[in-house]
Amino acid sequence: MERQAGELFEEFQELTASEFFRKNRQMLGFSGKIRSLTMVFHELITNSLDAAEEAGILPHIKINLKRVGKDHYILEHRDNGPGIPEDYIPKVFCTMFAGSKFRNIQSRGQQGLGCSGCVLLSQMTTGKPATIISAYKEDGELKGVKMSLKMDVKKNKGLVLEREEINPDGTGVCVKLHFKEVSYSLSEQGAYEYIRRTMIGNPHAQITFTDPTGKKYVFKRASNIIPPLPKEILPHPKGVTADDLIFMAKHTDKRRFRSLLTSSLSRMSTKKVKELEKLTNIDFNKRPKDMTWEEAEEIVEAFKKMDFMAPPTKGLIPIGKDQIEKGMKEILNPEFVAATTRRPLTYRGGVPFIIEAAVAYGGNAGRLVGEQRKTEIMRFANRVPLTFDQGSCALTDGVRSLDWKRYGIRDFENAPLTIFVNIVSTNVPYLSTGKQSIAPEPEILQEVRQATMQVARKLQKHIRAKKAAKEEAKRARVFETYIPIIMREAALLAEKEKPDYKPLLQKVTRKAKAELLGESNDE
Amino acid sequence: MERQAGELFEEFQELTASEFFRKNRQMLGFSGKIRSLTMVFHELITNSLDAAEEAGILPHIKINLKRVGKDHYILEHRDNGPGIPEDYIPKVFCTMFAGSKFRNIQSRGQQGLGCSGCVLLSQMTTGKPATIISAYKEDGELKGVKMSLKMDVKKNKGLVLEREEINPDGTGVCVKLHFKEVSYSLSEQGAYEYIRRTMIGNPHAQITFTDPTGKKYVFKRASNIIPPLPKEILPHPKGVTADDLIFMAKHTDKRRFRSLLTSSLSRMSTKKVKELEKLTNIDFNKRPKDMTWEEAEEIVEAFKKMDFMAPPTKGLIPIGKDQIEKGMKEILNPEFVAATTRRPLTYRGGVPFIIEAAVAYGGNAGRLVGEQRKTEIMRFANRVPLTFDQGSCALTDGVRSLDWKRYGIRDFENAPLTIFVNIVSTNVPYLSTGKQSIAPEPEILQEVRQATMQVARKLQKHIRAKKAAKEEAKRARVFETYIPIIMREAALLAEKEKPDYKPLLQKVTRKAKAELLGESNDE
Amino acid sequence: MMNRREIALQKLKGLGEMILEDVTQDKVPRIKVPSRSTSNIIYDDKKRHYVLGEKYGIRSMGNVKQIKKIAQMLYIANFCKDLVKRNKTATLRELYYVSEGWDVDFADQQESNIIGEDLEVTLGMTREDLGLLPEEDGAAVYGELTVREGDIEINALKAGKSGYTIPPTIDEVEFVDHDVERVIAVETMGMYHRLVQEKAYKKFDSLIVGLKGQAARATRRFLKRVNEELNLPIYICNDGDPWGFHIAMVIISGSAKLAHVNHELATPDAKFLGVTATDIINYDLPTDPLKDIDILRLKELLRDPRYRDNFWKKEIKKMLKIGKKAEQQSFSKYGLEYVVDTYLPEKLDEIET
Amino acid sequence: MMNRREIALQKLKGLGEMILEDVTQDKVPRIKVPSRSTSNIIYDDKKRHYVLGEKYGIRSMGNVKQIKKIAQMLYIANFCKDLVKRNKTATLRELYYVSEGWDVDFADQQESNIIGEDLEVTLGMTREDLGLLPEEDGAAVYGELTVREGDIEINALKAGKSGYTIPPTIDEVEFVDHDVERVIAVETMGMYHRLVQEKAYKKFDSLIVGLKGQAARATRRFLKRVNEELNLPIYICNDGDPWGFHIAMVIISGSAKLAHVNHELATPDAKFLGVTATDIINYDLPTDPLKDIDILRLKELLRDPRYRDNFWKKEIKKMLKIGKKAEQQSFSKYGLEYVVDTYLPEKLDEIET
Repeated sequence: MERQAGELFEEFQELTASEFFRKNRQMLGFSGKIRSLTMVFHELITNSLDAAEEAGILPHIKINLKRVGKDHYILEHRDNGPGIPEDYIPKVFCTMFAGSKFRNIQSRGQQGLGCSGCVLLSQMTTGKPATIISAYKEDGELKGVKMSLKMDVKKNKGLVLEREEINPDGTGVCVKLHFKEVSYSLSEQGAYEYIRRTMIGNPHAQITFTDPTGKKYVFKRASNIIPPLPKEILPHPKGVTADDLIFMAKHTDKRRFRSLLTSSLSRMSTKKVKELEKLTNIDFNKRPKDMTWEEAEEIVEAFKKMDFMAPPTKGLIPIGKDQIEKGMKEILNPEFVAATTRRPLTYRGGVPFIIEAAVAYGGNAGRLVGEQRKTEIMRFANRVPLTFDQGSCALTDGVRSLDWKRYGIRDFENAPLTIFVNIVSTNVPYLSTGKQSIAPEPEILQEVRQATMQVARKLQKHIRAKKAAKEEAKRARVFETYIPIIMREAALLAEKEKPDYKPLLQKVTRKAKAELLGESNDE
Repeated sequence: MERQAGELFEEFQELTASEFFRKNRQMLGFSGKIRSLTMVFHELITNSLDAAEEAGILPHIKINLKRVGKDHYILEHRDNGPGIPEDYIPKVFCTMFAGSKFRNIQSRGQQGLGCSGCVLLSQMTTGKPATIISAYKEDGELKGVKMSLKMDVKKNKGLVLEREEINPDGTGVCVKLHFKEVSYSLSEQGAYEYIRRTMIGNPHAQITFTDPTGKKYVFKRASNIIPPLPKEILPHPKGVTADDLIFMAKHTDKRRFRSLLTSSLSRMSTKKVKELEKLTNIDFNKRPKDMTWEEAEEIVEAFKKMDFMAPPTKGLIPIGKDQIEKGMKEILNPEFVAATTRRPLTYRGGVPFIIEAAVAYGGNAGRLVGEQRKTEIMRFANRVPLTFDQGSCALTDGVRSLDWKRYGIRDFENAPLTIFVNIVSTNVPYLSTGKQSIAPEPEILQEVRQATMQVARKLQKHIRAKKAAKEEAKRARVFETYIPIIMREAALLAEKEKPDYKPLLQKVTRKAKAELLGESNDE
Repeated sequence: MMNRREIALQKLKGLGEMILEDVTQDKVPRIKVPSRSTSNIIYDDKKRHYVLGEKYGIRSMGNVKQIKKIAQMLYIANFCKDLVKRNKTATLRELYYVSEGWDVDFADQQESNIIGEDLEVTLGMTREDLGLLPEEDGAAVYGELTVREGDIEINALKAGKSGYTIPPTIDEVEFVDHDVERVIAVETMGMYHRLVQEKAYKKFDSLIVGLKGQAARATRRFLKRVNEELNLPIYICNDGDPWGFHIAMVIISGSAKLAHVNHELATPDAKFLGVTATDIINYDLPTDPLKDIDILRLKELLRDPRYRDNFWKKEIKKMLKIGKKAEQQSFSKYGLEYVVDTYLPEKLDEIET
Repeated sequence: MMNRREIALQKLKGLGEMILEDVTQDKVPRIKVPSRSTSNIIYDDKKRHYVLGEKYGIRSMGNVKQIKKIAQMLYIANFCKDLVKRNKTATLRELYYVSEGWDVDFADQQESNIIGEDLEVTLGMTREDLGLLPEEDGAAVYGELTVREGDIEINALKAGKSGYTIPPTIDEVEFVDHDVERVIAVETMGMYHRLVQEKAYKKFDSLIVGLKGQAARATRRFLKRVNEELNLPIYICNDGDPWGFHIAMVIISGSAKLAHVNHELATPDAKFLGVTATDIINYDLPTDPLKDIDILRLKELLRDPRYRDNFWKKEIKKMLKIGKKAEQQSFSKYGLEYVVDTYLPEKLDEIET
């Protein structure tokens, strides 16, 4: 019954990305009812924020979540971004692996799977088409279109079911989707908490959210500054692999190695190419198309021996210390808050990143569980909250690696404490497609630790200062209390009269004040 | 500085699957040096075993791993399977999402990412082409071809660099790949352990492995029975979603709902369609193309109310109790082994699965750490070892949920114990793309628990029997020891002569034997 | 006294005879050992202390698990017979070491203690009757009491400030004369010395007994005998906490653990004088908060049949409510003499009228 | 006796006077408190016990952390002055409760104990001199010794089987008469009763002292006085383990913790009779294996200056080598009388010749 190869290959076929993800939706983060809905919020909010910022608009998002049956919801998500030109609407919402953010810039989303993933989930669970309204400017003129779309999974393409022109008031996109098998929850992993955290990471944004009970939450912006647009930055020599070089060489329009390198890599001056020439035996006048793997490897090896300036960081736009503090104050109303934005560093040799950390203490900081406030760690990557897989994340690990007792927090798990960590990078090293946890790159772990320590030290000072103030008042009363007692008892013991002890009292009080200022060496 | 939408979409582009995974190789399991190499072994071994079995050949795999530099290896993987017809070679090795196993059958791999993923990793880390030799029969004639291939990532296609016809001795595929940034390790997550576990899950296979030091390991097959080929099984009504029905309706060649349902679903007889007609208001003579979402949902709802036979299980081919025991004996040489293959069940309403479990105790069972043998849990899905993410896996959780003390294992972590669990299903619910852990579906968890309990009870009996044998010998001596003493002391106490106590001695000895046989109700 | 000794010898001998007889009659010898398990310890309302019920276990020579215990019991029986015959005593520890030379061994002293106790209940004798004495001495006694040990007379007012020490062999002590009207027993030696120093024995015509914490068997036997033979009321003044309560209660109603000998140890007419929760409030005593374990213990006491009467129920609940406990010595807050000058007279007045 | 009392009163008064004087002279009063930290506890080779060295701490009224301690110390001083004046005593526990009424408080009894001890070393007096007595009674004494407490004479042969109990106020006890040649002190009351029962006091013309474990201060003072005033040799017979060794050694050379009063408590001429490691071997005694903590303790003893002489070094090393320990009562292996009939005569013979 042995069979021939040809027979076995009769059923050989190729899948589209949409087919693949239809069978593997958990790879898009759509697993579990609560998580699925949170992922939808995440994808849509992320896209809206990115789009508004790229267009230089202060983001305002209005979300309305209606419950129409058990685990059945209608989501309306409206933003004030630049809108999407009509031609691109089906691609953005119905083609997987399609997007405008594949460049080497810091952005919230990056995979071209966000909006199309949401549509796929909607369609898989309800069969309903997606309704998209896009209002955008073309040559200065405001245009508007409303579309009803289905995804053709076999082709990984959108099908326009209906189309209608509309007259909009301003630019923006409104997405209306049906979902089943999802569930709205107030838990730490739920959609509400996702919005709350988004506000802390994006104090310039405003979100109005109407929940399934009809309750309307207005999260006001704490700042009017639109974060500067990140610039695309070229890869750093220390961060490229031979494969990257070959890839660049293949797709460049430059005519020599020399110009390929200076134009495709950052910090790669003509002087550096000369240095490179001395270190290798390669003819840098060769055409890029002729670059061999061995040459690429030789160049990468040479890079390792050379000194380069750190990668340019104009591509990295942190939230900024002040903005974070504003955001946390607005949302948590804490007794104390401290934030830090660290200087850029690199991991894996050349990928730049910045860590920002903050602590809020007291007030509404910490997560309320019953009567008790418990420490919460809010993780962000390029301002986007990371809600799942907290356990295996480098940000969590970094924060937990501190000996919090040394910073005045006795019971770390049960403190009125919100800890904020944001990693800013053109290339965030996620552990999996879900984009929910950060890989434990040693440089990142170390930097998270340093950043957290920095704000923890400030927290410690605050806690100490609170204690010290109490202490001072206490000491002042000690002498006035005990000296009269001692004189009375000493007189009783000696069976004599009490002497005048006022001069003594004055003397020791002066002395004790000096002590408090650290001048004493008594004892 | 507000910008128009059109500007922002200038850079809009679409990626191929290859490009996507080139940027996200961790999603293929290629993260970490040790894990990356293990994943390569996994993909290639899995493909070889599947191919040989499908062709009805007893698998024999020869692997040779050479180390040519720090973290730089050449892997030669040769099987005796049916080979790959020449036309398919570039697709199998250079196109992602291409494969022959997208049907609803139980197979080891399923995503069309295995071989192409290995080639992608090789190319990304070394720039070297892949060398493939395929020997296959065409119309009864043995053909052979040797190819040198590169993957064109932008096109998700293979480029044939060299091609040469050869004269093979027999069918089979030989893959030769270069890798950097990988590392061979003897650890639990390493390639060697992966092979060892593969042998336990596949006692009919033979693997010859030459490690980087030149040492040759021959893992002999413990059985000559090729597992029967799993049949494709149609989805079960209880397991389909409205989306699935719509998808079927769209791609069917049947002309009525009626025939669509009976031909696309298992356990869907004409009688059942009639039952369905009564439960719904749908006209089952309509053309499948006209099926609306509402109709699909109505049918799914009706299915929920109906009774169906359990899904057919001809598609599920377990390893089998005897085969597992053979495999474990061959590899672990244990003092005791017990295995079980449970009856098929379904999860999520209609996906059939079988759990197999085994324990081996004593001998080489358990993982040797220093001087101490520690319990190891070997997880398998369709015979494939799962090496990573043990912590979050339903199989691990099921095994650990037992109170092992009740089965005579006092210190579960530190016992000479190997526990084997295999889940057999046409649709294994993996938690992520890495295919390394099983989702905690309640039915699966429960079944793993039951299966493990079943073998644990046998283990308990074995441990008890060992103890009981010792006990018996001890009891025999008790009477002979104490009766003379008691008689002497009683006489001393009573200040009288000792009576003849031999009859008493005989009497109680008889009685005690009866007791040992469980007939006593004394005390 | 001689009577007890003769009974013991007779019973020991009887145990051996019973076994020999069974064997002669071709029966498998069995020994009935009254059960000391919780379910067989019963509070006897009439006797007002715990007694053993009717349940018993069987030790059969035909049972492989029980036969060794029979051998051990007979060995101990012979050892005790020898002690009683020679008018000697030994401690349980000595018994354990003596058993080194025997043909049956004991895993540890715990085991030999248990078999010894088995023998006690099987024969219905106390350990002291069998010559097995506890190591611990009894309480200190101060006051106008004269006893005779053998041919020596001792006056407990003239044995030193630390008083007459009740010996483990209290059953051999004879009461010769006394000139007191009551007995006041206190938990701590600190309080004992305070009462002696403040001449409480004179003020209250009383014997002062320093219990040294949980009362030893000899102390309990002494108090029972004083109560019954001399007809003196016994008052117990302990710390105001569950442990103090229970030290008193064990004297009054015996312990569950010694249910088989409570008829020789319990003094049901003894009275608890204080410190009560009411005292804590009335005298505004320095207190410590109840610990978790105190609260747990108090709640246990509420379920204990020995604490059934209203006085105890009220005081335990009150203590739980105020959540505080106090020591005897806390009366020193008002000066060292306060306890003798004020507290005890008030309490005695209350209890005796 | 009166002398000690007068000295105490004078010293207490002096403490108050010193403070008043400093204030009058416009100086910030400071009290020198001899240090009781490990570094100031020194083994005195001549005196053969631990003494306090020359180090001291300063309590300054100008120091915010120390001033409360001065107030506490003066309060205690006045309390003690009152006790001594009125010829009374109190326990540390009572002191703690009395302090409830004071203007300074103590966090717990631990604190008041420490300040009390500060006062002792500052004045160079023992606690007993200041009227502060430990709660615990001393050892039981049996044998031909007559003492006087106040106007009462007590014969330790006629105080009952459990003997004469050494009171905490042992310094007020007068030795009147005796007819013994030595003192044998034993660790456990089990062994004490064995020796009494076997008439060891007669056989060896000896006092029998039952230490009840670690010897109380009163017991140590008693043994020192018997040794020095009556010129009797003291022999200590304890369990053969590090704890038994150390109970003997504390009697012989005092403890580090009480370095400031060892000159009143240590009896350097007392001798350890057994059980030694050599005894364990020679008499083939039933043993228990040394536990980890025993081994640790034995190794500590080897580093302890009090165990410097060859006898101890040899016996400790031998015990470590055989890895076993034995109790006094283990001689019962050879019968209850063996310890008196054989062991003690042999050992006394060895040590006295």
